[in-house]
Amino acid sequence: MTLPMESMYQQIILDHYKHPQHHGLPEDFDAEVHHVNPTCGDEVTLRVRIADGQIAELGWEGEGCSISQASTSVMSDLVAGKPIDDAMQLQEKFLGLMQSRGNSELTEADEDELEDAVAFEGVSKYPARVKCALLGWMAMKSAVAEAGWSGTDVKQTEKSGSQS
Amino acid sequence: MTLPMESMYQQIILDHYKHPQHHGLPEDFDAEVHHVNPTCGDEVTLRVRIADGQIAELGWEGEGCSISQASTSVMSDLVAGKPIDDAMQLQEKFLGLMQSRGNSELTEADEDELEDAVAFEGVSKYPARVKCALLGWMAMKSAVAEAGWSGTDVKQTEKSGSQS
Amino acid sequence: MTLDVEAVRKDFPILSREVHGVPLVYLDSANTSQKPQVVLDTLTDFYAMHNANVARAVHTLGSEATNAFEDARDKVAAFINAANRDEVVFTKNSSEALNLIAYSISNATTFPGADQFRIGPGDEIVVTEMEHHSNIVPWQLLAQRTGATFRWLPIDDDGRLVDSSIDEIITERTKIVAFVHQSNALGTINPVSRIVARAKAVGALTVLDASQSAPHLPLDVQALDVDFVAFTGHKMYGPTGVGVLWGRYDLLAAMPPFLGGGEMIETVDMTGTTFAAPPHRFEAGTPMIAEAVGLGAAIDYLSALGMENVAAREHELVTYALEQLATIDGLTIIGPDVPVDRGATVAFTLAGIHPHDIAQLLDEQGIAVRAGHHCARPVCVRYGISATTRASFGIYTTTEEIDALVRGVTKVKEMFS
Amino acid sequence: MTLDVEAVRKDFPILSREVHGVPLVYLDSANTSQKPQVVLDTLTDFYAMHNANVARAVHTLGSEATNAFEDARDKVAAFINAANRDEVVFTKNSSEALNLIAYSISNATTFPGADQFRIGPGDEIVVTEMEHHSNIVPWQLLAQRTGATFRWLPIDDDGRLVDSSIDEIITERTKIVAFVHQSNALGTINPVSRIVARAKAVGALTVLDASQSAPHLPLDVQALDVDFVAFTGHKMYGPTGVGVLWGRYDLLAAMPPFLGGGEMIETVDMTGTTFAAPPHRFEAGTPMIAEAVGLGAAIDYLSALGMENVAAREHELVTYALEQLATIDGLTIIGPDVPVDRGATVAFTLAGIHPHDIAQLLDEQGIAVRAGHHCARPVCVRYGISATTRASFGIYTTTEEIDALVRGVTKVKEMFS
Ligand SMILES: Cc1ncc(COP(=O)(O)O)c(C=O)c1O
Ligand SMILES: Cc1ncc(COP(=O)(O)O)c(C=O)c1O
Repeated sequence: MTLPMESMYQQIILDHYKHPQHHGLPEDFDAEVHHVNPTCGDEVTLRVRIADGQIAELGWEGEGCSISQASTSVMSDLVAGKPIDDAMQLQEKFLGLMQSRGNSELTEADEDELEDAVAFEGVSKYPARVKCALLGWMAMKSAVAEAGWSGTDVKQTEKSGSQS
Repeated sequence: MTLPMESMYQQIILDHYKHPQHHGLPEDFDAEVHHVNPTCGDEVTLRVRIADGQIAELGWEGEGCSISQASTSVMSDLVAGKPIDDAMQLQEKFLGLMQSRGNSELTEADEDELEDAVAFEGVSKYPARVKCALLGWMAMKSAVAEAGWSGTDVKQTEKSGSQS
Repeated sequence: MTLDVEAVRKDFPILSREVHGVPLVYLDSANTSQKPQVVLDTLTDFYAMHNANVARAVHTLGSEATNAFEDARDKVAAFINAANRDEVVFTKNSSEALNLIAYSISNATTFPGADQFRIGPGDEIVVTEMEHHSNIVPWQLLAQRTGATFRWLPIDDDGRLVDSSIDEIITERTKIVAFVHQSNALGTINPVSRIVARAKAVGALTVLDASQSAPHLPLDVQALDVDFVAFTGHKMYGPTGVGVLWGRYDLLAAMPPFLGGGEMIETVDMTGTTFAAPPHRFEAGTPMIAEAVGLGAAIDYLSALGMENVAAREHELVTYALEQLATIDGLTIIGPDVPVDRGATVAFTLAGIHPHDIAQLLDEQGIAVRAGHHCARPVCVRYGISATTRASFGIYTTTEEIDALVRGVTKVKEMFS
Repeated sequence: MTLDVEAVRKDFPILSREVHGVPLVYLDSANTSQKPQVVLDTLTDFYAMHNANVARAVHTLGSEATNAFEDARDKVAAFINAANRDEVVFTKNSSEALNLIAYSISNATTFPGADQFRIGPGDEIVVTEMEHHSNIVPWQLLAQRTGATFRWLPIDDDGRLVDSSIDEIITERTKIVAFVHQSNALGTINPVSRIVARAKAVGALTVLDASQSAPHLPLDVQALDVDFVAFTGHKMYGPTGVGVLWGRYDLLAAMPPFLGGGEMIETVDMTGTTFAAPPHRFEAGTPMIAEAVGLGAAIDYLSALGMENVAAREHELVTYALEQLATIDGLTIIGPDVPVDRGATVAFTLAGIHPHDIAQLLDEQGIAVRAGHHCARPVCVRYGISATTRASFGIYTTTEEIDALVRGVTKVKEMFS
């Protein structure tokens, strides 16, 4: 099937959907969260273990559309093993991308940092799908918070995401 | 002052306003009613005396715009001394005229019957003013009913007048 | 007479649009319909030539605007065969119409002289499991406000009401039965007379949610014999921002007011207020004037087509769509899978592929369908699914568009295989 | 920068209309304003190119419609300097916005966790004697539902609030103070900071009815320091059928829902429902999509003119009008007769001639003004009159039109003499 050039379904997304990374729930964890996107029923259960200010381990299980599942997979790849501060910065950046309504202006540096997550740029044009792409990222953020991290350097911006 | 040909303010109306007929409340009466047009504050107090199925006597006092006062005056001239049934038929006819939204199709016979009341035809184009023109007529109808007349040959149509 | 679909399509400017470089195939009319040019022209003409506030003004524009607005009320009344134009209340949408009844009923608790509408603990409100959220939540909230009990008629595996439940659930305790005429999630057309007969037998008020039937079937409120009917302009080729509550005059005339404000009063005093007769009692503030006038134009448009013809045409479409979709392996219809007592709205699932992905990939082929729970989440819960994909048709839908849908779904399957 | 009125007038198609064979002089903008061409074009473009339901759709049109609708919310938020776009709730008009607050507060009585909003016997709701019915009746009905007491700040002979009453009437018992920013009946602009300071001192919520100020003054909800603000699209050069409730986010987030239905929920279950965050919690059903988008266009239009310039221009107009009307013998201004803390709305009586006759005869000369109690009947009661004639101005009003009014009134006097 040939899709428009600007298809939301980049090959990277389909690959992650078919071969999700960090899939499965680790036995050893500091926090588990279960997030649901009430408007479409997407679900993710996610566990993290924190050590030395880092996300030492992260795993998840979920159900839902390819966007939510692939995005969770991409997120896992990006933040597992990273310092929490970096993970939160990435989360911020991804949130910004999703809220851009198709008008993001990613610098080359941003693209380098976001890696595969850049593939979700097209989602930002579809307000109804933004929550799908954010599901895993929000779960990760909550899990880290629940595990005891209380960084304050990253400002609260979820509110403004409620339009979708 | 020159007014458009189709002015609502026909000379007849101004004449009745300046020289109201049957003005004043008779001492001897069977029923008195007080009607108010809540949207514009027009008021009329009206007394009737019924005898032999006729409106033997009718008088009124009021306050309000020239349309409400002149219409009450015209109505008084038309129905005083008439058989109740005729008065009710006239009331029906005038109500129909007022509800015509400027599209009345009066026959010559109608015009003969309605006499000066035909001058109010222009009012029907102004929904907000229709109630002014009807105030005295509605008061007359209530007063007659209160005085004990219970004719049933004239169908209830006030409901459909509530649009204005 | 049959519908000339090609002529109809020419009346809808948006249908000549392309999305993603391909012509638009709009199969989401149950969500909102598109608008014919005459509705747009009516709005523009109203604002450019006759705009004024209604009822309050004595000047020419005010009279023209009032006449246009009240003419729209006449058109609605004729369209649904109301006995009396004053039974037609303009609201902002169906949801407000349904909430209006629910709030008027709880207001009866403290409103002098409205005893006949009071409900409380021990009383029951009955809906169905296939309702739109707009015909669930207002009643749940009413139950919360009054202490009454909220109950519902269950649905069976085919997407129909469980017939035996009608007599079981609707009992002497039932005060209100609120149900959908045609389900937006399943396409099911409910047995109105069966339910109304039972409700009348127990003395309950009946509220019909006609949001999905008004655009598609001839609607005769007297023949339906219900007490209240709600529907919404934007689904019947009219503007957004306008809906209708129809109610029996004697009920409306006895019901406490809902929203307070300008136009719904008889006289206001700092120490107490009296209220206007229906419909104005329920129309607080400046109404959706242009929108009502635009709805009137949409109704004229539909009436010229003839609602019998519209219904016949859409029956053909759904018959064809059910046949064609049945050829797709792994596709399951959610709702009646035969074109009997059902409207032209078809929801389905596809094994292993999430509805959001289906809808999105269809969109990339120019085909607009909806995916989700369609604001009727209990239906999804009932069938143990998180969502469905829904294609819904209207007067401008062609069989070629249904073919495009079938091709599109087949392509999506290939992509995810 | 001053307003180029001639350029503005060219943007309003209706201003080239004639009535009764003479050019229209529209002096009824406080009732409803006229609409610039850009608002009409925005509506047409939306319906003809981007129409779809919002929030629910994953397809292209749905995304375009949602973005357009949410952009309108951003525009409103910026226009009133809201701290957060999610503080902007779309309603059908001001009246619904005010009722929304009143119903949310009575819903707190039975809504779990909403104790902070509960009111009952012994509590007081305070309005002013110059309120529009839409800011009186919702509170009278709330008092009826909850048993709270309804009170008001009186007005003096000049059409201003009696200053001493502010401290007397607003007391520790007061839970809500609802008042108008600019009176539609008198033109008075109220001392917001004075009232808010007192309300805050006693811990009462403040509700500002900005229906008549939003179109005419720069509005900064943070500087005004109130809790809620209501205004309406049709008076600010936007479409009918759309209004705005602005509220502080923390309050909106804690308040019980009002209308129930689609879009205002988080998740619906037959056995219980949870609600979305603001603003969606308060936007049940399909919103007035095109109308909000049209309001956005009106706001862009106003912002391009500059609200400071609009206010300055209208101040000139009212100064001129008060001067000119003062030359007519027998004419009494109802409201402040000096151009201080007042907007460009002038009500008057003429000895011996009923306002309806004045307005009607002005109409026959092409001049549209309003006559009546202007949905603020207590003002008429206060001054012992049944009605006034009211001329109200907007961005397109000229001093020549005020001259025409003065000539017109003079002619009416002659006719009745
Ligand atoms: C001061 C004031 N408040 C409230 C309203 C009500 O606005 P709406 O009729 O749009 O609800 C109006 C105008 O009608 C008004 O002038
Ligand atoms: C069956 C049904 N009822 C009620 C509604 C609510 O209509 P609205 O959103 O216009 O209030 C809808 C559509 O959204 C519907 O399909």
